Amino acid sequence: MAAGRHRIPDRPRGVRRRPRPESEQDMSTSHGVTFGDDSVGTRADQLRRTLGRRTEGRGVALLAVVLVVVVILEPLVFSAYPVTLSRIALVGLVALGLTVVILMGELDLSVASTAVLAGVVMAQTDNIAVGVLLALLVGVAVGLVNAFFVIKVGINSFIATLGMLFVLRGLAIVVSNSEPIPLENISFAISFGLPIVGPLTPRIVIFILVFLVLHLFLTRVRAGREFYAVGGNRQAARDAGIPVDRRLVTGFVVCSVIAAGAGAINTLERTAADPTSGSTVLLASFAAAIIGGVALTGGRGSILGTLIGAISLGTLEVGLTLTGVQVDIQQIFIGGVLLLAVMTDPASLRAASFSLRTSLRGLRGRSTDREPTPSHDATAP
Amino acid sequence: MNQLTQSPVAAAPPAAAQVEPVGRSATGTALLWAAERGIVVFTAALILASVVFVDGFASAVNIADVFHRAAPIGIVAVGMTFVVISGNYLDLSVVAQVATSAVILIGVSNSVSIPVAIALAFAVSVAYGLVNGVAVGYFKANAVIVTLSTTFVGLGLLRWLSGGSIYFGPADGPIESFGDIKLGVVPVSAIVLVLVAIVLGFLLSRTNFGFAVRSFGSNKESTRLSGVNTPLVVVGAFMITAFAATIAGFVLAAYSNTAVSSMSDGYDFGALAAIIIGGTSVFGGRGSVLRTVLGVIFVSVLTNVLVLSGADFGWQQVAIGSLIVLAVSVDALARKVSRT
Amino acid sequence: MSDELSSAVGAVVIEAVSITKRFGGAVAVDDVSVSVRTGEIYALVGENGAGKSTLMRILAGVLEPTEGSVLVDGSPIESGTRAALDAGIALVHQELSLVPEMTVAENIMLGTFPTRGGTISRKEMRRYAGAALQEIGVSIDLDEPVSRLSVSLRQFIEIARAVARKPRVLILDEPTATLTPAETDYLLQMLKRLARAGLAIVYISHRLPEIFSTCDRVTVLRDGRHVDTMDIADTTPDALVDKMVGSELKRVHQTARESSPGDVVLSARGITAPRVHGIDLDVRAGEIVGLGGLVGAGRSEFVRAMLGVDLRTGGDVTVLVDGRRRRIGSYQAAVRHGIAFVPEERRQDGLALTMSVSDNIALPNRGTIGRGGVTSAAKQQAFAGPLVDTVGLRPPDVKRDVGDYSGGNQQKVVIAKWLGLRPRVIVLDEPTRGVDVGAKAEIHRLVQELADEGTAVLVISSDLPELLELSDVIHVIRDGRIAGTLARDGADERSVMSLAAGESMVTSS
Amino acid sequence: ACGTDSSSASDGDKNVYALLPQGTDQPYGTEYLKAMNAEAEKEGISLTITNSQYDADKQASDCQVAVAAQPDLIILWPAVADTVRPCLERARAADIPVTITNSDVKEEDKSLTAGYSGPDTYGQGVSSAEIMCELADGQDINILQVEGLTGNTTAIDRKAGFEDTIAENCPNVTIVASQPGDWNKDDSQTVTSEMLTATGADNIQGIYAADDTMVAGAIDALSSQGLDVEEMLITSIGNTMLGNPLVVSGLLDGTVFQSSEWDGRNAITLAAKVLAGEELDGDLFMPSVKVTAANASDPEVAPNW
Ligand SMILES: Nc1ncnc2c1ncn2[C@@H]1O[C@H](COP(=O)(O)OP(=O)(O)OP(=O)(O)O)[C@@H](O)[C@H]1O
Ligand SMILES: Nc1ncnc2c1ncn2[C@@H]1O[C@H](COP(=O)(O)OP(=O)(O)OP(=O)(O)O)[C@@H](O)[C@H]1O
Ligand SMILES: [Mg+2]
Ligand SMILES: [Mg+2]
Repeated sequence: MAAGRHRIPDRPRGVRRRPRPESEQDMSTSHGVTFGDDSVGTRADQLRRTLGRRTEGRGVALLAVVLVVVVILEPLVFSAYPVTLSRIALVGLVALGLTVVILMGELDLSVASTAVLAGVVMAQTDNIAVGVLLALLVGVAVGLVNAFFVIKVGINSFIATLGMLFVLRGLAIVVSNSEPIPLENISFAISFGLPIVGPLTPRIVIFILVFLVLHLFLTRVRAGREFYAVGGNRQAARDAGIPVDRRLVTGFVVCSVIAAGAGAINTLERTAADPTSGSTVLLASFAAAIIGGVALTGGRGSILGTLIGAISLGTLEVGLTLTGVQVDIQQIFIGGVLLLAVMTDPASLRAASFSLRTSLRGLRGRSTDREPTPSHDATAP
Repeated sequence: MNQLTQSPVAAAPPAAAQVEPVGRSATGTALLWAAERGIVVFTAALILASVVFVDGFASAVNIADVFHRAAPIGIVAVGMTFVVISGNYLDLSVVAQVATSAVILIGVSNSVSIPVAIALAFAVSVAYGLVNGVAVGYFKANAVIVTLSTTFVGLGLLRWLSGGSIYFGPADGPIESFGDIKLGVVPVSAIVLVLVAIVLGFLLSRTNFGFAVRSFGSNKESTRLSGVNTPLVVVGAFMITAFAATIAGFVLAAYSNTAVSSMSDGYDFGALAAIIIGGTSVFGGRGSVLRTVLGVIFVSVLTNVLVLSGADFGWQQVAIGSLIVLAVSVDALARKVSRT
Repeated sequence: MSDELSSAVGAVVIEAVSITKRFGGAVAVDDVSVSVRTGEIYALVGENGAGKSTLMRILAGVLEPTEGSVLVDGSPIESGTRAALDAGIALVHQELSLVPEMTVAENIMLGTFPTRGGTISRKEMRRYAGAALQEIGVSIDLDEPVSRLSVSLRQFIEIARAVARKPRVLILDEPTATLTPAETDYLLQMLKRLARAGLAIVYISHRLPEIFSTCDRVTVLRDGRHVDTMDIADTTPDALVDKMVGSELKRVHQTARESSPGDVVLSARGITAPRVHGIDLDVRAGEIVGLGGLVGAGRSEFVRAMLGVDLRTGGDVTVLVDGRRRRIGSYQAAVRHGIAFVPEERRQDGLALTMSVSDNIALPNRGTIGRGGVTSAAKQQAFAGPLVDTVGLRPPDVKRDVGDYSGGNQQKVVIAKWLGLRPRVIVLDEPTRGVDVGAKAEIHRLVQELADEGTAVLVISSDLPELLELSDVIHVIRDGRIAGTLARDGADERSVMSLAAGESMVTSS
Repeated sequence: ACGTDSSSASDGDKNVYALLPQGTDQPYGTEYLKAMNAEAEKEGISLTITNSQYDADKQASDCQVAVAAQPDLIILWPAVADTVRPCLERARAADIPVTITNSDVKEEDKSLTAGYSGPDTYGQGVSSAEIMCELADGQDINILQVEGLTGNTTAIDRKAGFEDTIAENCPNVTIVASQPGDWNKDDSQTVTSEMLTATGADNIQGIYAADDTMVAGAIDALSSQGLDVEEMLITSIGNTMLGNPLVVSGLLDGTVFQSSEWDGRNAITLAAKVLAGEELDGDLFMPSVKVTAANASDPEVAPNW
């Protein structure tokens, strides 16, 4: 249908096209209506503008710093890259799904609990395949429930998913009777932790695949691209006939399923489900996304950014571990870097310098007794 | 408490660019009236039910226990209400702040003296308020990440400098005896909660500062264009949260006469849960301290009842979670009905 | 669908049959029936809150009617924007409905991204979007995010989007509110062209001259009720206004205000900022200074930089406070010294829509309400009451959320905010954009009263008649500079426009 | 402290990774670390220490990093015993010996380890139960249980040890209520008080708490309810600086000595033995000394955390 609409000839239908009369020509130019195409300047100029549209700046900057520091201190981080990669995948997988929801201007605080519950449910059966399936079903269910409360009941996702955070964690504890559940088929579980593609373990491969799929989905696929509209201006999206609610459901389900998948992967790699695991997942995921330039207000950011954020965090953690610095100091360092990352964002610096300059101006010359010099008429000669 | 007549949920998610005006039918208004007082009704109902069905609930000892549950996290939540209403989601660093204040109170008063300890604790809280506030207010940095960072740094510093061990005050020392003070069945911790709530409630609903905080949460730019020094407002909100967290740390330490750097784990989302159950909007603008207090009481009573009836930890979590959703759903549905 | 376009010019395309819309208790549209024919430009007028937008939203499937139905070619269409779009109904919303972070092309094609083998085809998208823009004769970089574009350009993008849908019925809800006269003329030309080509066009505006120059038929709504439908030929602006307001409106004609300007209160020297290149300006007590120019000329940027709302890169500003000149360093200082600012983007920058009228009004007056920083809702409402009456808010309910009011009423609240401060200087940026005739007249009265009481007034307006009626002096801004200054008597539409467009240099002292 | 060692490690030093689930974030861990670092100094071992804060996934990742760093040995304190198999196998593949500390791995995994040093966590529960049984002395009594942090391995093992032994040795003792006290004094105090309310204080003759910090809270709860603490049969585990005085004063009837100092020190001692290729005569078990009023003041049970 849509395609049909758009199979327009270069001469749009219905309207007689005639060369626009002079009057209109300069009307459109002389009144500042025309700028852009013609004002497109040099290559560099164009490049600058394209870059100006990217949202990953902060992430890239941080990553650069981290990489430089790490390469100097602990080259091992790179020589042992599979290890670093799997830490990145550990930090980043959930973050990728979370990004989808954030881009739609929603939040999902229940990702960590979802992962835990999925793992526990998975361990209920001896058959790994069935287990993984169940885990993913948990993801689907959670996603639907979240979406239901947000769309049908109409409470906002921050609250709905905060509730789910508690509910799911509780269920995980109940189901597991608050004890770790070892997997039956432990040999498979262990082999799951080993490389399959070259030096890459399944976790890493899955992470890369999920990244690629989501990246393509959000940039190339229509439904995915429309997520940005849902997050950027929901009313506009509705008015434009985008099925906003369906998009929301998709988003929440995608996020929860990925979280559940992460839960399954963790369970396999640990060879046991652990109802108390995942304490660090939620906030780490948020950190990755936000460092990557994803705006919590929706509509702004990218999966690529989140990837960059995850790489920064993961690499930093591994690097710090290898330096063997006392754990407390590592924490202080990570915190400091995070803080720096958000505060040195160009927008942040601009905001800060603005308030600084105004307050300085406020200070100097509280009052002055001078008559205004007569306004010389600024008419052009 | 005029806030009680305000809506418990955000009128619109931040994404929705255009706020749909709302007209209200008589029935709708009635429904809303009930829904907006939801937390009061809920709490009353729960307490009533507990008194009737859970034996031992009404006992003096148990009431004290409920207060014990409510007090420290309640004080934190009351403070954090300012950050939430200002539209900055939450302050994760309260976990670090409470622990720090508790450790300083007992650690330093053991080695130096109580006044020094208290002074130092507040000095630290000022630091927290400043760093969080300046980063969020002046640098417009995202509050979640900023406070996450300060949590890392704060706990790191605390454990690095303090050696992180467990501290306990001398038996029957001033701190313990303070913790044991009771007004009838009401423990001192609850009294502190009430005092903090009164002061901060007044600050939020009856002063220009509180007014600016709420207004800022509703629309940052229009507040700025009304001549409000908005960055300073944000600093203020985080500063108040920090003070409250510090007092909570004192109460917590006094209650058990011990301090450990991990004693406040879970206070971040715990406090937020109470705030939301109370009906304060996470997208700023609407809410009140009274609501938060009710939210805290509600959660505490619920947990207490569940423990009394031997429900295990898992079910306690499930109940609290469901409640967060339920409390807000009722309101949302009421709004829906009232619209059409 | 659009193959039937050429056929049956003059046949009714779309029909609203006894539509009623209630929002809870409030009746926004009350049993209204209208019908539009192909090839005609059909005007819908009425005061703020008359129900124009609501009715149009129902036609476009955005809102469900409480009662009544919408017929296209005599057969009812099912609800939902999709159905409406597929039936060939396109609506250009009153509030800009663009996605800031998306590019021009994406915004134009929103909801109908062309796909190739499941993936979006950027090439196609740019082609269709380009065609749509060309169709309306505007050229913009298709890859620019709209957040970087001017208000006016965004308006044209919305229109391009509607046109790109190849609609049979094109509805425009106050499209000219953010446009300058030249752009308005341009748009009207375009609409006539489209109508000639067989589109049915519904046109909403508060600017009667536009209606009379462009439209074929007009329907008047009042309080949600259908008052009358006439051929333009058979009516006059005054008659129309009377039908809109329901009574003989006391009209303020070019009452040449007896203005006796006092000393210079606001004085700006060499103001520079992004897109502002060194502007000097003085405003005297009791004087109304107008800033004319084209949208994008940088008037907003100038005043915002001058007041310290946005970063000022150079220049300096003083205000006369009890005989002493105070330098204005920051926006807060400006407010402290009695400068009031009514911003251009009312809903975004002017009001907290989810808070009550009294909350909004009390905010800048914090200092004067209560004492010692202590306040209360009751005090605030008591304070807001009289101000709300002064500006004539309807209904005058200070407890109601500002978001529940229609455009004009919201603007009154923004002004009421500042009246409480008895400001020395008031700066208004497009004060009557999207405001109906009645409210507009009241706002003009307010502004003039302020001046008469000795307030120094600075007004930005793209509405030339308004600018000419209000201003004692008009500075015309072009490309961030003052292109010329016109005294009341030396000013007329032509002289202002020619300065603004830089065609020739008209100057007068 | 430790970090600087490893960076300034002289070539003679052996590099050892210690993968711990706690550290300065817990009192026990803090003292444990002190002892461990001190001993490492002596043995000329340069330590790299991680703290997974009981996040098994992070510990697994730490383990990968450790293996990649090719140390001479890895000391592992399992965050969750059931989850360490992959780590052990990875280390085996890179033939890095792994010694276990504080809480042992599962039976089937022991073959992959070079040895264990630390308390017999299950055994501690057993000992505490034995004290309780003696105190009960055949009478039918009801007791409350305050568990450790939900899901925590040590908490689970102690609970199991205690409950199994009670069921076996003295069925006359009934655990009528049980709630987690999260290793915290204040949480323990509240839940104990609440359990007393629920069961009716006068139906309760005893309390078992999974560690001294929590038992201190439980005792506060009793006294703040005006109950006679002396009357109550109270046992726990730890003999910490908080618990030992309670035993001396007779409020706490019995506890089981767990020495963080011993634990940290012997983790290194064991590692050193393995590095030196010495023959190990079985695991290195911390003596689970029962501490009661009788021996509470003896020097060998002087508390160290
Ligand atoms: N979503 C809504 N909820 C409640 N009331 C509404 C809503 N939308 C509009 N109204 C009310 O319906 C009436 C008609 O509003 P509408 O926007 O249609 O008027 P309008 O003629 O477009 O005014 P304007 O000229 O300012 O655009 C107003 O009183 C308005 O407050
Ligand atoms: N040619 C342009 N290029 C980039 N941004 C523009 C351009 N024209 C306007 N804008 C932006 O649009 C916003 C509104 O500016 P605006 O067009 O209002 O200028 P103005 O002279 O104040 O006109 P008016 O106030 O009448 O709308 C500003 O943020 C400005 O940056
Ligand atoms: Mg309208
Ligand atoms: Mg402007």
